[in-house]
Amino acid sequence: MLSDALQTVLHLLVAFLLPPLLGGLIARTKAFVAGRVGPPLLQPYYDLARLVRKGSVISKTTTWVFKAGPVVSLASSMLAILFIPLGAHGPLLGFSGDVLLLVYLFGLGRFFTASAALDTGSAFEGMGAAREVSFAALAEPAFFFGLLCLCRITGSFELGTMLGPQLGSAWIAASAPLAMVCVAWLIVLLVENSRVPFDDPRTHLELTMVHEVMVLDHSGPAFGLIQYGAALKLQIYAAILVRAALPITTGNALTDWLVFLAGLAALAIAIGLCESTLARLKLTGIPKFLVGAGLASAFAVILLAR
Amino acid sequence: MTQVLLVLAILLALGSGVPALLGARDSNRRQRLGAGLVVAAGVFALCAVAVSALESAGILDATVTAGWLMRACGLDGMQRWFLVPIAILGPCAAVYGTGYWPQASHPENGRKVSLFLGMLVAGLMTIVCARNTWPFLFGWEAMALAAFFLVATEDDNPDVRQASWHYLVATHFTTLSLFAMFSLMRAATGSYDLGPLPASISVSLSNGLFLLALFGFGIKAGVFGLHVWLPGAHANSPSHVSAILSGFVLKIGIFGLIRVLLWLPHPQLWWGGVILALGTTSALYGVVAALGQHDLKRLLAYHSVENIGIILMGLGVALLGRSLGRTDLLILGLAGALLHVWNHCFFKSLLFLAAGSVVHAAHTRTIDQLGGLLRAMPWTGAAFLVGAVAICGLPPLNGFVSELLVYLGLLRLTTHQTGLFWLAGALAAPVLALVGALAVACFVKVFGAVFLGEPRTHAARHAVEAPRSMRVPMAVLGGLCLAIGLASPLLAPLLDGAVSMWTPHAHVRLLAPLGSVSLAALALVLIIALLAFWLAGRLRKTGSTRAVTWDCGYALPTARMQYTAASFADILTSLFDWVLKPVTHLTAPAGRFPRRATFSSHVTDIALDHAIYPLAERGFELLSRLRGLQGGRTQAYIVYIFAALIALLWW
Amino acid sequence: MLIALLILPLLVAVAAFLLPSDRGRAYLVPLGGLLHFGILAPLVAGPTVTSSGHWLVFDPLGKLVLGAISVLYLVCSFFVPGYLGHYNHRPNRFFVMAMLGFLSATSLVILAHHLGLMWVAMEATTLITAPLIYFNRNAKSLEATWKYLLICSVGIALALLGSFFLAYASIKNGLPPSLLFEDLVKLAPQLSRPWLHAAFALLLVGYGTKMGLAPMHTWKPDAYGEAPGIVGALLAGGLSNCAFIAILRVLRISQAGGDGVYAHEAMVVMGLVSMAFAAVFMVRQRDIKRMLAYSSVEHMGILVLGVGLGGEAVYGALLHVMNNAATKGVMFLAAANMHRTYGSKQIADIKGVLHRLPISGALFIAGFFAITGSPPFGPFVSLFTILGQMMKSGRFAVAALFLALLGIVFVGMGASVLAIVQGRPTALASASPEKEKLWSTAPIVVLLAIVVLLGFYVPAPLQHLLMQGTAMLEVTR
Amino acid sequence: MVHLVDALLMAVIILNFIALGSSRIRSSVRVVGYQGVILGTLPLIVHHSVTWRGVVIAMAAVLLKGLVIPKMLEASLHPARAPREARPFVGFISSLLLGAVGTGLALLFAQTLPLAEAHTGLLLVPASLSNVMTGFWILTTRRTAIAHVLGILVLENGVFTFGLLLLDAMPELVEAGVLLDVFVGVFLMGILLKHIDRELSEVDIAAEPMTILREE
Repeated sequence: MLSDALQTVLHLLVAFLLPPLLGGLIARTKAFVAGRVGPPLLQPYYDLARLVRKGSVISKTTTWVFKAGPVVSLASSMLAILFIPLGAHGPLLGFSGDVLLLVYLFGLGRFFTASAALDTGSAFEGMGAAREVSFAALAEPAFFFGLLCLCRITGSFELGTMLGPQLGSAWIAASAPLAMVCVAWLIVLLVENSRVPFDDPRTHLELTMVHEVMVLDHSGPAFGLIQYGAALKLQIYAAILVRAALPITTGNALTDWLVFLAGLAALAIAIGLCESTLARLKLTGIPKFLVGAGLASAFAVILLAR
Repeated sequence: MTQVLLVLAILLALGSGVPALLGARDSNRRQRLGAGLVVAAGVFALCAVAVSALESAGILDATVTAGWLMRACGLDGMQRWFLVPIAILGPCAAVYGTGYWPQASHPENGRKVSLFLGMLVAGLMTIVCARNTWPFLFGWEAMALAAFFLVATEDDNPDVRQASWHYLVATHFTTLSLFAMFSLMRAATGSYDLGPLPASISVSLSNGLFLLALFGFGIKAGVFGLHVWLPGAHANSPSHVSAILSGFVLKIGIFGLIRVLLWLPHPQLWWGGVILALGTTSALYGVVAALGQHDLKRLLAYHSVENIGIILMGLGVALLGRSLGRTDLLILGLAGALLHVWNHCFFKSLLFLAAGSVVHAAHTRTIDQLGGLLRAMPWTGAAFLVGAVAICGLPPLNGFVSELLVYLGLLRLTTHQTGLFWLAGALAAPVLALVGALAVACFVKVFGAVFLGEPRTHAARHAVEAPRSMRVPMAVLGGLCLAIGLASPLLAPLLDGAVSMWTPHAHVRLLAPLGSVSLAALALVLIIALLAFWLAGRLRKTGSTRAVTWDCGYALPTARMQYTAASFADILTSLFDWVLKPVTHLTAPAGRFPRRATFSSHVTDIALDHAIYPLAERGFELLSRLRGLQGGRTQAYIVYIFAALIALLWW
Repeated sequence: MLIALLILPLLVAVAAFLLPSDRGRAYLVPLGGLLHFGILAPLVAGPTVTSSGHWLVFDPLGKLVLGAISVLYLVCSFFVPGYLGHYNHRPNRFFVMAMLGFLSATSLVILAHHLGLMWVAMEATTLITAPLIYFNRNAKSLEATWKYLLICSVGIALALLGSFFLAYASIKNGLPPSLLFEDLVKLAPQLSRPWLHAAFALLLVGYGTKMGLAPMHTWKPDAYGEAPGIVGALLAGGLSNCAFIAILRVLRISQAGGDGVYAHEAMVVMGLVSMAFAAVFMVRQRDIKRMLAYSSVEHMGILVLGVGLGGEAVYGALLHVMNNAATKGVMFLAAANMHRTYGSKQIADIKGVLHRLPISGALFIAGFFAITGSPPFGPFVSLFTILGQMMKSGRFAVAALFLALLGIVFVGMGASVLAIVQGRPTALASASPEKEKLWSTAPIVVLLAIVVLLGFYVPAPLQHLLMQGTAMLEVTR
Repeated sequence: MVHLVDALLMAVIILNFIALGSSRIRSSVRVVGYQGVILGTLPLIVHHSVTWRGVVIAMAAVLLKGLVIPKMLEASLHPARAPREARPFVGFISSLLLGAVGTGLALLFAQTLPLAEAHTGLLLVPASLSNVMTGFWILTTRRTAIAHVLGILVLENGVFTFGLLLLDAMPELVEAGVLLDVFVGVFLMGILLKHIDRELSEVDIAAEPMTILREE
């Protein structure tokens, strides 16, 4: 059996060290589908280490806001992940209403990332920033209606409880709404983390990018912070989605952890498969898709009213 | 004692413009003296708050006041809560004014601004501490008229004239509905003293009073549909005036609503529903309309509509809680609304002051003519950034704390088990989240377009930082935003005092995680500091070079290539064009050698341009048709006389 | 003493006739005003004075109204020498005599406690103000004077018929023939009801014509529009109130005769109709003085409305007599200053008064806020009191209409007032040599000070008089 | 006595119809003058006790209403320019019909008012109201200013007729005052008529006179 202290250490390790691995797994999956060998699983770690050691090129136009972008967005993600339960293990921090802190921390990160992009004065980065904040705004209701479903089902506003053991039994009573929430959240995850079909991190045309174009001018350690922050963010969304979809609490800590990690891996592979098989949506089609996702999760809430 | 201090504060504020009025048109010294008087008034008001708090806690007994004065004014928990922000904001605006609108450079209207600014502050203070209909209405009109003259400061500009006219009509309709409301209340209680109405009054009277209060105070607060005066007035007045308008004049509408709602017996469930719905609509409309604006101050003004919406959402939850008998909803909703009153007061006035510095430096309010000001104006830029982060409700600043309380109220409403009222919460909360995200989009747009990147015009390129008299008030307000974000539990006693007016012995901290929020905010600040420290260290170690912005290989980027604010918001505004109803003016390029081609677009106000104007036009048309009655013919006039006579005899 | 109030101004008028110098004659108006006020002040402070034979009685109602008129006249009279000096090419003999005669005639209307005598005095005021309205001696002022005389003559003839009806109401039932008010009030319960009823209708229409209640107000915009500003002030603040007090006196008889419900309701309806008419014509009004005239119609409506409502609204209405008189004085005198400077009274021609004539402009806009019932000015107190009575007696429809009409009037008047005071002055006005002088501003400042004072505080003696006056009009059934 | 009074009152009513039906202003002026004479003498017939003050006032009334005022009005008619015709809005036949209707209505209204025993059967009230109505018709259907003055005079004659019922109640002083006021009023109007005559050109008279001051 794992002791509490050990679990906490494990929790911290999973929270802060695991995230880049998800990216590696996705890349690996895509390579596999494409019939390539692909980069090693740990490539994201190597990239980070390289970036931290590299020198930087900074635009003459920029001010301190440019550097604050990566710092604040990473800091908000780092604080946010402390409130997320990883599998059956409760979060490290929590209070009633921390779910809102989570939403607004992402908002803070977004604010500074987009501002940093605008600080360069580049038309492309401005375009990216505009897309980022617009799509995120439209994704917000979808995410939030889902949270509300969980609040109503569990009667709590604390992420640890909302995604806690009660959720398992709730699936039996309210499977349809919860399923809809999971679908909506998958879409939110893909949007917020700039995945296909909403964005394509591997594209080479700045005009069509969303997230990547915002960070075009960042380099060196600052870019490292951005990459790590993006990985953290993916991990947070993934952890929430996995827990909502697989609310299994066996009571055995080791099993619970394994279930969670397996869920994460499955999600990463699923994202990889998505990216390999789907084409990118037309840019103007994205808002419609997001509004649709929002309506779906609103419908989930209304289903609860029966 | 409290009363004496209050009267002193009000008189000091009221008279603060007199030295300037009696002096030369261009005397900066007199103006500074006036600002000093307003500061003194603020200090006295804060002292009054402290004394009354001590008195009500039983620590101090300093009742030395005559009876009539005790009946005329005083401070209970709610009044204390509302007096503090104006006691801070008034002096800040007055001091700012000495740098922003010095009489020496505005001899034609500088004295007017000084005089009415003091009157405005005095009026606001009077309203807050009034306990009787007469001082309330006197203060109300002093506030309303002073604000009118301030809005009309530059009355040789037609835009200003129009804005001041809209404001004046709106505020007079408020006054008239207050007349009706107060005289009805007097009829019910038999006294002009303000206080709870007897439970013996009928439900329909109570409903009528609710509607009157909602209409009257709603106009003042700028609730959606009644907000028509708000954007123009805020945009066209001097910025320190806009700061008070947005920071506190709107809140006085909320103040009135909160007080009257408390006094009304038979609270109906639909009251809360209506207010919640209005709040949600206002919040959403405010932010959407703000996204479409090209004028910096107009944009901020629409955000006031948004924030008033958030406050009303809290108030709606509180009312629903009151009707449902759920004290927790009441406390959270009301505390959220009240705290947001403070917060909005501080960050919005901070934003207006910062916007004022921008206007002062660059002489334009058009967002797309600014840019890159952060380098020339680091303090102003930082102040604006603080305000922007706060208004978006982002941690670690104050906006988050109050929005959290409102959210908690909504979420608790969502978990209410009986009936279908919980759906109201379930529908409102995600809208609030959407509003928050849209606000982020909007303020990224503004901050980016105004302060970041390259200057777009000559004026923006040659901007200079504001003088110290303007920076200090901004620093005070910004500091307050940060302080409330980091140490909200310190406010709990004062907030409890206010909330206890609605439900006795309220303890906000039992329901709201103020401590945890503060800790989280502190942790966030700490993490940011550590990361910043690390990044600075790394950058120093690995070295960095300066280059032009990477523009996909284009080597000579110019400021005109930057993404404009209008383009930035286009995705969202085009999504909402059914409510913004933009008007476009296009001169298309034509011919082989096209000359000048232009394109411009501006969004209209759905209530003003698509409801009020057409309606008023119709009404005036109808009245004009009756003008023939006075057609100049004596014969007709004599027919009128006999017609009246026959009607009276026939009766 | 009462006779002195009537005779002294006439004596001064005779002096004006004899005095050869136009400049010197102008100063007789303030002299007359001072004399009148000097005699009046102790009388107002003292108890009710009755002349032998009870034909002249100086009762609380009379004290209120004549006091207001005397103060207004005194203040306005200091405006006269400067004003006439400006138009020094015009002979002013008849103007000055009429001004002084006006004082005498109005005093007689208010003092008279005999139905017939009051009528005679009222007709005298009409005749004596006609030359004042015709002061400008052009086609427009001629037309205005003509319409004024004609319409008021019709009205006053009907009032005479009403007075006869009232007298006949007592003869019909074999009562001792007396037209003294006190006797009529005393005998009222025995009066013939049909005659009393018809008499009230005739008198309300007749004196209502003089007062300027709609729809009999039609002469008002023309007369006020073409008369000099100071005459406008005196007509709006003085003469209208004389007619008002005449209606009050008749109302007392009607009340005592048991026909009070009809009388009150008729006044409520008439008041609302007047406000409505005024509202219609104040929206998009093009002429500043006509606008003030319609405002006068509106406020006369408010006066009868208040009295019609009864209760504390009567107090409000009586207080409103003072407030309206002083505020109208402010607005008319300020408008006169603008008219002189801009050479026009068309709203389209007057711009930027706050820049060109800062004091007059500020006073005008303050007067506008006062007259539309904004706190902290006097009219607010009276309007709010009247509104309070509506709510107290549960007449919500009347209250709603009242407030809505006040709103429309505010919008209509405000648009014009702001168009005048805001903006940049026209080139023509900037070129005009006119300057703000002590005589052209100080009287207005004094009047505004009164308006503001009445907003904050009703002095004890005035309060006492108001209570007495209200008690006189209390319904006794 | 009563028959004499009633006969004179009938004459007054008939004069009303003549005034309504006549097209020439000069003859209308004279008609109103005759009315004045009759009404001026009536008090002496109606009054039970003749006092010397009553006689003086009656004489004055006859003089003013029957002689001075008509002469003054005729004098104000500019011989060359003044309109000879009353130029009504409504034709003379219609005017007469209207007058008849008005007189009928006046009679009906008079029926609703109870009279003292001494006065029942007298035509005073109907005649008075008929005059008021006639005055009203003249005022509202005629275009020229002088016709309006006549209308007022007829109206006032009606009021004066009613005053005959009150001879005991009305002090002579007041009666004199009323008379004086009426006279001064008409006198002023006469002066204004002269001014109007001077101000208005032929063209103006042909159009609608005195309607510059109005709301558009």
